[in-house]
Amino acid sequence: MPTELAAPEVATRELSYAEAIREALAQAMEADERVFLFGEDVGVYGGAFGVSGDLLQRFGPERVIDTPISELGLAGAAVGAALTGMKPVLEIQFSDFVTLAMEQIVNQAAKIHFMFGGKASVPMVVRLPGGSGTGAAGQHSQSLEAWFAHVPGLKVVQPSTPHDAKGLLLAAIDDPNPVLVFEHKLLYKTKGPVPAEPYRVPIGSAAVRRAGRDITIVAASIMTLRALAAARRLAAEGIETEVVDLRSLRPIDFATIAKSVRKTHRLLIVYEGVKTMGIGAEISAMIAESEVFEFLETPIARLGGADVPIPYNPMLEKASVPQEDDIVAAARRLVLEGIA
Amino acid sequence: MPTELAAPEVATRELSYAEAIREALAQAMEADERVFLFGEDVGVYGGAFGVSGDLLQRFGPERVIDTPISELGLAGAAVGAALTGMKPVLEIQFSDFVTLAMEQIVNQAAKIHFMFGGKASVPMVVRLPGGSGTGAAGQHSQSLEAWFAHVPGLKVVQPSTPHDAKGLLLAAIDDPNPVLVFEHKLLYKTKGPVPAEPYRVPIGSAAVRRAGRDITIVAASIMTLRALAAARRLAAEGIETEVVDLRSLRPIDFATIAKSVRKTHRLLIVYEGVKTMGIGAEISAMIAESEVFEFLETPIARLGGADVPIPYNPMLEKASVPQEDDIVAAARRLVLEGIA
Amino acid sequence: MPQMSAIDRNTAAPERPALAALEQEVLRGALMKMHLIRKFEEAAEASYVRGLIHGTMHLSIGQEASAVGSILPLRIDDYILSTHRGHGHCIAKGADPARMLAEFFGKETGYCHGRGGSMHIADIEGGNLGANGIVAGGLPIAVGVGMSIKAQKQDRVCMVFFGDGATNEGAFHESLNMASIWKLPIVFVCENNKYAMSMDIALSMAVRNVTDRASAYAMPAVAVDGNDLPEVAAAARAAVARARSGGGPALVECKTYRIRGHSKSDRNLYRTKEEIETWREADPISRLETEVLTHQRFTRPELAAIEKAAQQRIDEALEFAKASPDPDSAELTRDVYAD
Amino acid sequence: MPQMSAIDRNTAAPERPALAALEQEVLRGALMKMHLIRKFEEAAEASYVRGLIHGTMHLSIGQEASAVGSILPLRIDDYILSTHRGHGHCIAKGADPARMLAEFFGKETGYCHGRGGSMHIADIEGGNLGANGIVAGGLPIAVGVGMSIKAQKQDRVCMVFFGDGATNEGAFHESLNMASIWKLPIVFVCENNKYAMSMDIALSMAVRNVTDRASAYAMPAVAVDGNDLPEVAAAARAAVARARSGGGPALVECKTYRIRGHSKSDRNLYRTKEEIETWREADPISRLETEVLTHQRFTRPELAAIEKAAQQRIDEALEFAKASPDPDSAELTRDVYAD
Ligand SMILES: Cc1ncc(C[n+]2csc(CCOP(=O)(O)OP(=O)(O)O)c2C)c(N)n1
Ligand SMILES: Cc1ncc(C[n+]2csc(CCOP(=O)(O)OP(=O)(O)O)c2C)c(N)n1
Ligand SMILES: [Mg+2]
Ligand SMILES: [Mg+2]
Repeated sequence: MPTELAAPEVATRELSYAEAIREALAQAMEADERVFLFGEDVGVYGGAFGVSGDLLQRFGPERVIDTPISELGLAGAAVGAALTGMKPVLEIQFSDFVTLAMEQIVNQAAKIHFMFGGKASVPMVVRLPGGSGTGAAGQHSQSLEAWFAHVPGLKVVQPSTPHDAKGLLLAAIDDPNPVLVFEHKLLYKTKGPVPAEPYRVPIGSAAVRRAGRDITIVAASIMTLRALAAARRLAAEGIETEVVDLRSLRPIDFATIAKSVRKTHRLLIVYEGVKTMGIGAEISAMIAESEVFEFLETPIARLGGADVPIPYNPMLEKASVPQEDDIVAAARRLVLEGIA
Repeated sequence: MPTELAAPEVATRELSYAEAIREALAQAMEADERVFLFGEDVGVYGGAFGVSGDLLQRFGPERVIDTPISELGLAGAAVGAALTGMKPVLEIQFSDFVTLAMEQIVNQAAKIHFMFGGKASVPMVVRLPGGSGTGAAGQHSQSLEAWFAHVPGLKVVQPSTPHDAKGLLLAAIDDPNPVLVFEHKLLYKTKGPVPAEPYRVPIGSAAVRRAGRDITIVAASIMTLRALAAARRLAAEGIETEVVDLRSLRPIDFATIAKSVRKTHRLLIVYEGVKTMGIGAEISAMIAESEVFEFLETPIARLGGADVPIPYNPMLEKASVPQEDDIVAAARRLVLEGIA
Repeated sequence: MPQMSAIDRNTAAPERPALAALEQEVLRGALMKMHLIRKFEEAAEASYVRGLIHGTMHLSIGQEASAVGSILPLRIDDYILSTHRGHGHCIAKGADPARMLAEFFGKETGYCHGRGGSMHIADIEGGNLGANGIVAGGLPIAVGVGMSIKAQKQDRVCMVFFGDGATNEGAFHESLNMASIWKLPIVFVCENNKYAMSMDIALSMAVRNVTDRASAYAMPAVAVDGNDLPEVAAAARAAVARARSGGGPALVECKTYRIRGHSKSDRNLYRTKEEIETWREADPISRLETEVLTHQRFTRPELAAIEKAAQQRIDEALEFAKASPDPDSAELTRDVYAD
Repeated sequence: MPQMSAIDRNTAAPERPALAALEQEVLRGALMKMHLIRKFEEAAEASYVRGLIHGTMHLSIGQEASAVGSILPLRIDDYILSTHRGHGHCIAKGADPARMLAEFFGKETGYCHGRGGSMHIADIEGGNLGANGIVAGGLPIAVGVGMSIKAQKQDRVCMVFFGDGATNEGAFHESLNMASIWKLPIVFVCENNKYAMSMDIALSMAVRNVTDRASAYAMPAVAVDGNDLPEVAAAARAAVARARSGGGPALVECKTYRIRGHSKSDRNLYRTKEEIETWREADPISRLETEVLTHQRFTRPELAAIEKAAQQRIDEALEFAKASPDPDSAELTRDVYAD
């Protein structure tokens, strides 16, 4: 019988996703004086999404640093600080603005360890609030994480729960490599159990959030929540869905996905980024070139963002990324009709 | 019997890939005074790879414009000029430097037509020399085209022959949308037939470069040449390879690929960009979610760049992207052993 | 010249040149536009509070003189490029508040057919090449517009707006440099409202004025009281004339203040109530009204009539926006590509 | 002080202060390093011509005084960030030319184990945080290094090199601004060699000097003859002392000239032979040698011995590079990630 898997910890204390991130930052800063947070309006404003909150008051302006609006310079500053003994955490106010910082992230941060023959490393973390659903339109709603999954030298994570938001961020701060943490704006206020002590969620491990035998849904970030809601509805129709929360986009936990698909023989991948060249393309291709291919009974289906900049109008905005109904429909189609 | 398909034109005149691009630029500038070329060292230097050559002498400094080193500003300048009646062609000296210009290309150029409700368009062209093989190491050898295939509003092409270099560039200049043309540094000196008169290669159409019944190789840019060389060797072993030259990465000509795979039942995708999240992921996923899935007899194989920044050492550099031998081996493995 | 008797004029103190330079109908138009902007934003704000508008918005209440004064010397065929705080620029350049509000409401009748929203309103026919959600995003675009004007040998001018915070972006630097070396017909208007979101300009740059940055590009620059419409207009007029006549770009810095929070999430933690109050007293609309009354350019009833007409136009705009249809969801991917 | 008799000293004209400030062993070291750089690059060039090196290279022949003079006041634990034209900085900071040449040859014994090549040589132990293939790429990194030094309360300094062309990148602007507002211990050294590839600085910026850009950041700046080692050293010394003592960043502009083409593809179409010749006469090495001879700081045989020692070291380096093993292709993806 499929069940919602129990949360991995027995914690009963609930925090919001934003609070969990803040707690991770605070614990990392308490434990290691090399850690600092910087970015636009992370200090006195408390962060555009309130994530840093009172960290300025608690850690002072030398460790919670308000900056000018200079994304490229800030990313470079993270590289330089990381290269010389610090552990910077940079907040890019909206992930869309990372377009200004690609040079430093991709040409410098990702490559320095390799290009310098392993002689230096760049333990920096970039936090990037992404995703649509806030009515902020085309330049403030993108899901660009797939780009970074294409770049050797980077790690990319995308937490879907408060628990993982804390644990992945702490793991990212520990990591000796540049790690991008794509947070989701709509998740900041979602609540969930979060252990009080510091803990790590390993980068590169997916989580089976629900067991099922008929179809595997691999989802990332907020889509995990929608997939779980869809799975509950599908269960009522007799379709037992296994939901895998991707969590890490680079590296991808192929073993967990493959294991699930071997069991269910069907795969639907759900993600918010534009479908074409989104993370689902890679997962589909990994399965299609592996020995799991033989276990597939149906085509591999992807549900991703429509081929459109995120529109302002709320109905259009919703229509541009997968919603619960879309997931239910796609899963049904795959299980009942065998088509993607 | 498989044969090398005849070149689509009966032209006997041969030009190099660089000369073909220069001819396209010259013909576009002759035909339309709105067209101009700008970028770093495109004028008196003749372009870092000699592509613009004598265009400054022929068209003068108002239409062939040497610029400061300001990639973000230049991309924005292309947007502004395109918005107000011009048809700018911007050369980014090495495609790696587009990392500095992502904001203007992705947030502005790609979205303006949509965000403004169709009221304005951005007919700009960006030429980007990409690829490895010149010993220029990690920051001058990347193949980043896949990123742009993820962005609605952009078009992306990648010519493999002098013929297509000219025809796709002229089509790009005609196009009312922003088009990125990824050229390959190692192709600039390759020669091939190029009709003298202006002509267009439609954006969004792949080309079957060789017919075969045993396996389809979809390749892009220089990999098409390597795939054709591999196909000749495979033919000697009795493996008949169909080679599809992708040419456009956004939009992808799925129909041509699907038709070929329906015939051969096997698919190998070869591209230079990093394998993970490279263009092969999307092609594989498109096939795996389509009805062509049922025609597949083997997994879908991808050969892409290794998960590494491009190394400086020439042997490592070669080992980091697919070579003819790798293609032969992968095709053999797929056809003879049925594994990717 | 204003229509008043010689006697009236004699009793009043002489007008300062910047005000005297504004003809009566120009001044009336400017007052009307400032009111329209204020009423527009108040209506938008109220609609947001009532849940009729989603998303966020960046209000320019208190900055109306900067928008209207800067744009006053522009012709209809001149271009502007605006910012996330762009309603003022848009209305000043002549856009229809009804279609703007419809855009705010996400309606098909909006300037962007509901696809863009507040941060992307563009009025191409009116020469507004668009608001921009990216800080400093319009600056490089202005360079291209300037190149385009020059290449087409037009006598147009491009005016690009940006905030104080935007001047810390690399795009600012690259754009001013290119505009200067190529002597492009661009007027750079910095609306320095003292803060970039929560970042005090005194903390974000080591110089006092944005104009202190212009010498790096050998660009003429002038800072003005941005809440003083006649001064803003005078500075803009000089810069526009210079640009139009081939003299190259110039920078105008309007020192102003945003009365509202940065956006809807702002709790004003970075500034004092007193500071806001001080600036409220420097309200650009009432300041100008007081002055024109003093100089008897307008009577109180005339001013009231202007304000009322503005309010009425916005009221109608609101009705239009509310009554307009939503976009058709079936047309989700319309206009992604031009053809 | 140099070891010469009082009589000798009396017959020579007095040394200018910048030269007098350099102790004998410092001066010897500087001369040695300038020769090492010159010989290193000549060896690299010759190896390239003979097909022993692939790729391209950016030679700094003619710019040695700028590299060596700037770095002279630095300590071993100070940091530098270098450029695509970075051999000089690397040697000046104390790197081993043998491991540098091995890197050029793509060998496992090279500084980057053959992974980086000329454009990415880094000597982390020696405080060289790396050359950079991206124009202006090192500038934002320097900001972070400065933040790091400050946060760790070290008395180190970070010196970042960049060309004239780099100052048109947005990264330049953002970096100087942040360094200035945060008073970071950074010395910005612009090696203005008049061209960015083919782009004459007179065409790429509207101001004459890069120092003219410093006022935008309220940053002290000085331009010096970059082919005059003592002057460069004096300017760098002042800037380094200021930065080290908490005085904040400064900009030093070294006016110099690259004698060779930009890279291997350069046909010198953008400049005249005469211009190159004029600058060849201002060769920083022979200029300094002439001066120290005049002042009898060194004898001709002493100078010849320095040059010979440099040549010998480079000859040995070349042998080392040639004899070194290639990387193992099986280790292609080694060091992509740290663990
Ligand atoms: C590239 C970029 N970075 C950050 C933001 C988020 N943001 C929007 S407005 C703003 C402050 C801008 O300040 P300023 O330029 O002074 O304009 P103002 O809001 O004061 O009018 C910030 C940080 C953005 N939209 N774009
Ligand atoms: C971002 C970026 N744009 C362009 C280039 C290509 N490029 C390499 S060096 C160079 C000229 C740099 O000029 P300058 O900064 O003056 O340094 P110089 O070469 O004169 O030492 C150019 C255009 C690059 N490497 N990086
Ligand atoms: Mg501001
Ligand atoms: Mg230079």
